Amino acid sequence: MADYLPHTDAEVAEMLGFLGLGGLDELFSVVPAALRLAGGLALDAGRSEPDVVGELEALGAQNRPIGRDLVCFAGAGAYDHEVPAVVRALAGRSEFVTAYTPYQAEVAQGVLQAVFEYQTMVARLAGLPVANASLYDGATALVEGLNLATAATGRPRVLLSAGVHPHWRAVAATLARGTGHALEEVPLDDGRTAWASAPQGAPVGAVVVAQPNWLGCLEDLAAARRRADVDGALLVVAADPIAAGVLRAPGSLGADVVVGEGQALGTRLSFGGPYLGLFACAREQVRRLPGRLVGETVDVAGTRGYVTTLRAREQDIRREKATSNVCTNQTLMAVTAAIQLSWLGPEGLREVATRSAQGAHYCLDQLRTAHGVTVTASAPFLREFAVTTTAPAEVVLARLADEGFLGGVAAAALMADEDRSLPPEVRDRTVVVAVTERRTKAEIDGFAAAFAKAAR
Amino acid sequence: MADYLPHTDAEVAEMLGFLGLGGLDELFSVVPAALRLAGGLALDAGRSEPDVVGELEALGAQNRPIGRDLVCFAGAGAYDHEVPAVVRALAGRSEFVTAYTPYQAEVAQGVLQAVFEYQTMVARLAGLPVANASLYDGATALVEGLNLATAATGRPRVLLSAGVHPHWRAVAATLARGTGHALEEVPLDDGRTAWASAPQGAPVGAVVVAQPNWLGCLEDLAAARRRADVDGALLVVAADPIAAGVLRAPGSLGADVVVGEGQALGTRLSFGGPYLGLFACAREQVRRLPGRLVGETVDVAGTRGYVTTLRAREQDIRREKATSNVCTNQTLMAVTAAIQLSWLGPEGLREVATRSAQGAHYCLDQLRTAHGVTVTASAPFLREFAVTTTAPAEVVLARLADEGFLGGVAAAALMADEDRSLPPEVRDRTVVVAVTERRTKAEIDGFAAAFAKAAR
Amino acid sequence: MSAPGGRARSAPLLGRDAEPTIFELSVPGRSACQLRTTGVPATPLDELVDPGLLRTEPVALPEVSERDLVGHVTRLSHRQFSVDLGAYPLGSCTMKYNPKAFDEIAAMPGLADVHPATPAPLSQGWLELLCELERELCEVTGMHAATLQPAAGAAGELTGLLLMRAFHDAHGERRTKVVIPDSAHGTNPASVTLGGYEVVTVPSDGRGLVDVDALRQVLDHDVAGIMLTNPNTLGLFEEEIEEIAAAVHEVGGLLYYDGANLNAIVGVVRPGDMGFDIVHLNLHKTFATPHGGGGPGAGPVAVAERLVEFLPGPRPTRTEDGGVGWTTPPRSIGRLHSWHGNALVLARAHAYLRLHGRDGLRRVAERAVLNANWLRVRLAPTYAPAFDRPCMHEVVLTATALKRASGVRALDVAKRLLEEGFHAPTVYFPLVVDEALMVEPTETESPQTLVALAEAFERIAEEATADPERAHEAPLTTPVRRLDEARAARRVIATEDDRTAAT
Amino acid sequence: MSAPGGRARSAPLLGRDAEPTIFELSVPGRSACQLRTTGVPATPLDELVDPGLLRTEPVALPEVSERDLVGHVTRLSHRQFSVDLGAYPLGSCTMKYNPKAFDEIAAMPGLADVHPATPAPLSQGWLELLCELERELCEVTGMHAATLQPAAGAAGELTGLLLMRAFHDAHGERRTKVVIPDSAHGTNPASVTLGGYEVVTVPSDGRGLVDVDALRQVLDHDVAGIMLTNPNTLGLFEEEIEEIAAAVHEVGGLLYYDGANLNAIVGVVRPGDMGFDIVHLNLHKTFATPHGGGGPGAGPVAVAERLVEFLPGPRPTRTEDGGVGWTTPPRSIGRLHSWHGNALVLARAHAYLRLHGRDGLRRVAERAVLNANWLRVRLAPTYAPAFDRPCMHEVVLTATALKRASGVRALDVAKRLLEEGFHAPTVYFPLVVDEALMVEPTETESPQTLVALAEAFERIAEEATADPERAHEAPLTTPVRRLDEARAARRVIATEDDRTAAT
Ligand SMILES: Cc1ncc(COP(=O)(O)O)c(C=O)c1O
Ligand SMILES: Cc1ncc(COP(=O)(O)O)c(C=O)c1O
Repeated sequence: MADYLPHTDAEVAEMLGFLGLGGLDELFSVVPAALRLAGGLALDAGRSEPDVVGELEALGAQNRPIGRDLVCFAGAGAYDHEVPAVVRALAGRSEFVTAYTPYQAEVAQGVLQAVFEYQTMVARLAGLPVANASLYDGATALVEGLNLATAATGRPRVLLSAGVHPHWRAVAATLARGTGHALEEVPLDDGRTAWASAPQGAPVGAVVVAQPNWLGCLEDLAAARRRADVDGALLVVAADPIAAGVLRAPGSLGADVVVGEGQALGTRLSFGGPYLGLFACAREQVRRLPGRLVGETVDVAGTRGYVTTLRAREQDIRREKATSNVCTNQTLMAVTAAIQLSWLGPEGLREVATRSAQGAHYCLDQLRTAHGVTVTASAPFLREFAVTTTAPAEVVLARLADEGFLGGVAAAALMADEDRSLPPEVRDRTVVVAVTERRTKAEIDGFAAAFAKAAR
Repeated sequence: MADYLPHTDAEVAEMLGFLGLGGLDELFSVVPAALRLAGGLALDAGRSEPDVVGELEALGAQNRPIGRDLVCFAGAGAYDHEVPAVVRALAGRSEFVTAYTPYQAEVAQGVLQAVFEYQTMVARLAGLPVANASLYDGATALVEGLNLATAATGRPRVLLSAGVHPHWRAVAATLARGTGHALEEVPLDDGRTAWASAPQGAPVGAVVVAQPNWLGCLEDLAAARRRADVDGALLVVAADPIAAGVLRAPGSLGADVVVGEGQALGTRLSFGGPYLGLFACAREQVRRLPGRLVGETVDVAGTRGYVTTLRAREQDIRREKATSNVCTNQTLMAVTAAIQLSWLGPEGLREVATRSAQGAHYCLDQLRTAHGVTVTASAPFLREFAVTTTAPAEVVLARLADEGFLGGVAAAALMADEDRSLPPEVRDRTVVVAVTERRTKAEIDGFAAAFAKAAR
Repeated sequence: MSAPGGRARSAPLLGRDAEPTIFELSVPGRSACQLRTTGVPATPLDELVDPGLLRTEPVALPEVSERDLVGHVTRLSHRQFSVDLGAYPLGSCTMKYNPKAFDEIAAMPGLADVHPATPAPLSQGWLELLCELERELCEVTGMHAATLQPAAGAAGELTGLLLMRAFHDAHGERRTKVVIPDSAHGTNPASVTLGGYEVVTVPSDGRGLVDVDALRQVLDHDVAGIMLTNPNTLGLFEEEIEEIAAAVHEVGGLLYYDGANLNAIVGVVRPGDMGFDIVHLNLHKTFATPHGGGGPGAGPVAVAERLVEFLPGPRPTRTEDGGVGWTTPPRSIGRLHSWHGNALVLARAHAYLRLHGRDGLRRVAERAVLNANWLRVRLAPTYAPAFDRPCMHEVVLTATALKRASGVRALDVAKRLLEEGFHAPTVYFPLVVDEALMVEPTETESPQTLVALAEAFERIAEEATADPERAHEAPLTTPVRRLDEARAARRVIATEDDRTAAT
Repeated sequence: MSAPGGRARSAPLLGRDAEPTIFELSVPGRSACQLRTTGVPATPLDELVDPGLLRTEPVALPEVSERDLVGHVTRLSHRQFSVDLGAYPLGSCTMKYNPKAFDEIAAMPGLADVHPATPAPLSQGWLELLCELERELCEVTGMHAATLQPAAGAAGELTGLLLMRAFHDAHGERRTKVVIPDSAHGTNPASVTLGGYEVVTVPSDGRGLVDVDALRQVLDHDVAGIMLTNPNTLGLFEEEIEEIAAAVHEVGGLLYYDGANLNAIVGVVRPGDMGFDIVHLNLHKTFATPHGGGGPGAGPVAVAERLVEFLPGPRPTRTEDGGVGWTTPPRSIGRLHSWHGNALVLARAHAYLRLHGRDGLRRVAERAVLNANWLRVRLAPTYAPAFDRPCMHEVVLTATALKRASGVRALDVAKRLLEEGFHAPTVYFPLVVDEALMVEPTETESPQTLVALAEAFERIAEEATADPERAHEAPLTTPVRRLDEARAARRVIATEDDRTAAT
């Protein structure tokens, strides 16, 4: 049967003839003979599409997806929020899915305008004037934020709150090997960043804090801003876009750069990717903005249209002096987010954030009062909180899975060995629990009861 | 939260004001007060979209769909053939799904051309020059065929082979109550229509035979043609479109009208609908064609385009003298079929029919030789055959379901009480088994073994 | 040589070429088909069946790559207008927006992958759904029971007429005639004929309603019944429906309700309460099934108690054990569909009814009627309504004055509207109205869209007086311009083979 | 007043208007959002958290009905070119047709609904898939192990450079420079900077290949390594790759392979066999992930044995019990992604590799190279290739002669090509070529499409001499014509708020 290649043997022969070649091998005559694969690749022979679909279904059957059989109370940066059919239907339109980066604007107004609308929404969520066309994910967006801040201030030293997601801090540490940034961690005190205990040293270029932080606690952004002002540093806030629906905008509280993970805006859990890196910044920083930026203009006839703009920042033009090396980004997720946010609207987003918070607080109440589970930190929170268990966290989660719950995330599983953001004694007994607007009271009650049993 | 109505209360008020109305009720002041619903409908209050999606999922969970957990050996007019993702993706494009019948051809070339291509493919499958734009399903297509034939000959008497699907014969009987057609059944002899035993009487207007028939047996169309010629009747053949991939075309064997069920051409089993009524006929009959017909023409600039044509046959123009009352048909399934047939191609369709036949014959061999199951009729067959069991058919099927097989269809479940197409003594112990190209050897072996056990 | 599958000049985004047919894109030996590997012995077919039965040449289907198939069909889709692109005020068709959630419901494996012959114990979810839907539709129509088998409105009509016949037969009566108004939809008379009855047409009066006196004239004991649409196809509510019902019942006739216009009154007033005995519903109009370019639909028929015993079978019915099974009424007219009806369309309707519920359905009717009346009043000065009175969900405007003044006809207005970014209304229907423009905005279009639509209508009228040619030439912006329908009918090219023969 | 959501004049099917922004369609109080009924106590938020933390006004998001949202986005989609509409010969981007089956695979609940923090025992299917994919990619590249974390090619490059650094650090070496050819893609130098290295550029020679002598000049013990694309961005195979590898290795440097062009040689020759130490792959180019208008992609990095210990972690690794778990290499450079990489893109690549297998992959390369060379030879007379020698999967043509003769530049040719029904090739890249037209047809386009594309190129050249203006004005058939980029950059309007401020 066929694969996806249109050429019939007769056509191949005719084309080879046109090229004066005796066979397909001759197409590669420029490749040193010694290098060419003699036996071919050590892979299985090809198989048909339905065969492969069957194989992937079989692999999927070895996973436990969330749903009726595994009710999701896990978060830690990846959340089970409502995504309606209309968002899937629209974001899945093949014109968006099978287009390349809009290099020919005349035939790319669809993607360009959708990204323009996305930029507007992200900027408004952040409370900042500019947002880019997307980055890979929350962690890499954070690093781009650090790069911008250190470049703007000319100072490689960075104060990084221990409240920032452990994976994000790990990625920042990895990429600092190249940029040479000095990342210094600021510990948490009862769930909030203790700026007073920040390591001393040379003036810093960036102060970084998460809102809410990875334990779900709400930070005092004003305090972070004050710490930044001490050194005249830029304040980079890693903000959750759902929480942004009810919290004061980081921009309005002095953030110079706001980054975030956009998965919650219409993208499925997807085992962690592709997700969406959100990035917004102050106007002064626009020429340091990483990645693509869509701008409005007019065509020769005066009709409104959109193009990618300020391209001189980018790698294809600026090369080694570019503000970032990003090229392919996550445009399809950005388009998805724009559609999801339009579906939500102001009230919908507020409602999602509010109901999630109500569910989370109701859940913690049940765990506490009814079942005597202890919360890890007493700071205020929205849709996520950490509790300390008697049994090791993985054991608790394994037991909960048997009861039909993805019962949260084991803190230790997220933390690198060197991570000190939790006291050693609770590290292995801390579960981070998230509750979204999709969780019913019945699900929460069932979960709380199961958790209490499992946590012992 | 919202429903799908855009109007805000302010807008409603403004519009009412524009109309000089005091309230929405006044919109219905023309409705006699006594008739208006006082208390409103006795239905539950509305619920949100995700709530309803959950309800329908719960209903679906009370069914046993075919798949890994219920391997399908059932047919009887609804088959589990391969439908690739590309067909779903293309036929699901919202431009096709959310369009109405192409009344404004200038903005409906998409549907019109797709239907033109569909008509060509159906005509070629049938071996006849003309095909319409679709009818409801196989049964109603059959009746339209009878209506055409009796109208063309002016004779209401019809010879209907007992090999025609019991449901289709039942529908024909129902609609004959209105048309006054005299349907006379021709019995089967060892799986094939026994024309010699046809009831005597006045000359008939139509002779109707199925290829293959509902027991899977292949009929002798030449014999049917001969019987038709005796009276100068039209020959109507109910042909399976997959079998048509390997069988001689009914048109080439003298069929005047070919009808069929098009579900197998890209439509899911769907608990029986929406399916697709196939209809093709000889050129002399084109002005008697039921339903819509798309024709090619040019626009004022000479550009090729498509329109619905010979509209004077149709109900909206011809009213009580129309050739049929059909208006809404099954266009989306017709478009789906055109895409599926293009995906299959000549070789693909032949391969599907051939592999199905190979699977069916292998399956019967296993049942017979390895397990001593007896076949109901010895006539040749393709992808479907009937076997006679010891235990009652429903019992056999219930047992097979427990083993993970939809083990076929109980003949008795299809037959109306008055149906005599099977001898009374085997009627309740006959199972019609279908095997498609999707069934693996392992599945067939497992099925045969389970069947033998269950059939006792 | 075959046409290039990767060229997109037929996509309006890039150009205005005609799209080649799939056959013109075909290349011998090319294929997209991939099948499962089964391990089943590949015995040559002619060893399995008598070679005399087998074709020697495969069927001449297109031979294309998946890539070219995708290009072709995607380009065709860009040449097609749809509700998802913009407003579609096509009178009598109720082209409302259909929520995407229902597409996903209709694709749920638990519903879409169930074989129609699955034994009842293994398909309880479906049977439960059908039972519930029947109950909901009976409540909405004020009827006693329903069949879900008819595949569309016209099929429902014929079913209803056969029920009428069975009813009268049961009472030993041989009635021969069915009355329909002159404004009736074409399927009504066509169905009457197929039902074995003779059509008796009753005129509309000066108000656009059934002329009750004229009706009384034609009513006698040969009349099996009357088919009415209420609101009728003029978008007007038959105010004297009670008198009509009384008159028809008096001569022993039955009242048939054509439910194509139910969207206007759902949750407000019920056919049963008006005196109707038989009701069909176009689920694809009122209850959220997109029209698919001409189908599928579903046309369930609900009936009053005295007709229940004649309903088609088998029907889903609750059993003692709390489950649902299939039963056939004692004097059933028999089966009307290969299986159980257009099940996935029925599932959408059930979901729509559950979602909107008691109040939501009424809101649908209110907004639909509000939108239509707003357009009526706004456009009355430029396109006089056929009947100047409050309408229901649609309004029949006329281009008569415009035609007199400028020669621009309803058809021209329709074509010009396409250029304005809207689908055209239904034109020249109902037949009783001169230069009819039948506008049905539906409840899902916003006030902003109504204003833009009205402005477009007005612009066209204004322009017509200044430059009538413009409208006659319209549309100029579409991929093809006005098509030669006479030519299409003169020399019918209904297949690729007809073309190649023609050229 | 807000714009009408139901007007479709911006759909090229009907008109050429600009589509209003979603904000212009917004109406206060309108909403599409529907949420699940949960029964959770609705405690006011300000009782749950300190009101001082809460915003007083909701975020100014659009307020639209689902219907208007659908209309808006569907119209936008009709204003967008895509592979599914037609050929997209965008050099260096490998815009092949991506089978629809892989879209369904990426949407399977068993894959798409798995939380990234799901414990390994509950996500064995995913871990198995990732292990298998790593093995397959290593086989395809001739490498020893791989990380699947990098989200795109550029991320892979940076990963590779950090691996280089870790390797040299481990050997106590402080190397400062990385060599790249002048034809390299922009991400290469940008990544070098982020990797903390200094870029040293080596020129291409008259054949369009790395000038090996010039390379030897710059090679010393400060050189950490070299980044090469092979075939390079001129579509030419670096024939002296062995010499290059030897020279770089001699000074203790590492060879980095930019896999963006792997489509040309997959199954034919492997980077590892050429002597490369580190390889990134653009799965979204060679292995069937559509580009999504600019992403997502995936850029796994495979390495030679001596670099395995530095790979990012955690990595899926087989455990004794036959299962798969997560482990981090002893001297890992650490983590590069919030989770495990772009998992659904990885799943597509695995499916693509399984489907094509040993022979299929080679066929892909053969057809890709065959198509490119056919175009090269056919178009050589009109658009002289930058380097007149056999190419691989793409050919860099030039408009230099055309420009000299008619003033029509590569950009004009690109714009005219849109009117011809094709997407434009990549223009003005690589930077080393004057008036570059970089054409990559890919293997999924048919010979018929190639002919049509070639004819379009030739028509444009012919026409240019007769009427150069025509090309300068192009495109005329698209929804917008050439856009004022200078204006966009001068006064940046990057959000709706910028516009309202600007006007
Ligand atoms: C008033 C009226 N009656 C009946 C019908 C026929 O319904 P269907 O097209 O579903 O057969 C229609 C559909 O256009 C209609 O508008
Ligand atoms: C040669 C080459 N290298 C690297 C890249 C960067 O890959 P990505 O866009 O996935 O970051 C590209 C993509 O355009 C490329 O063509």
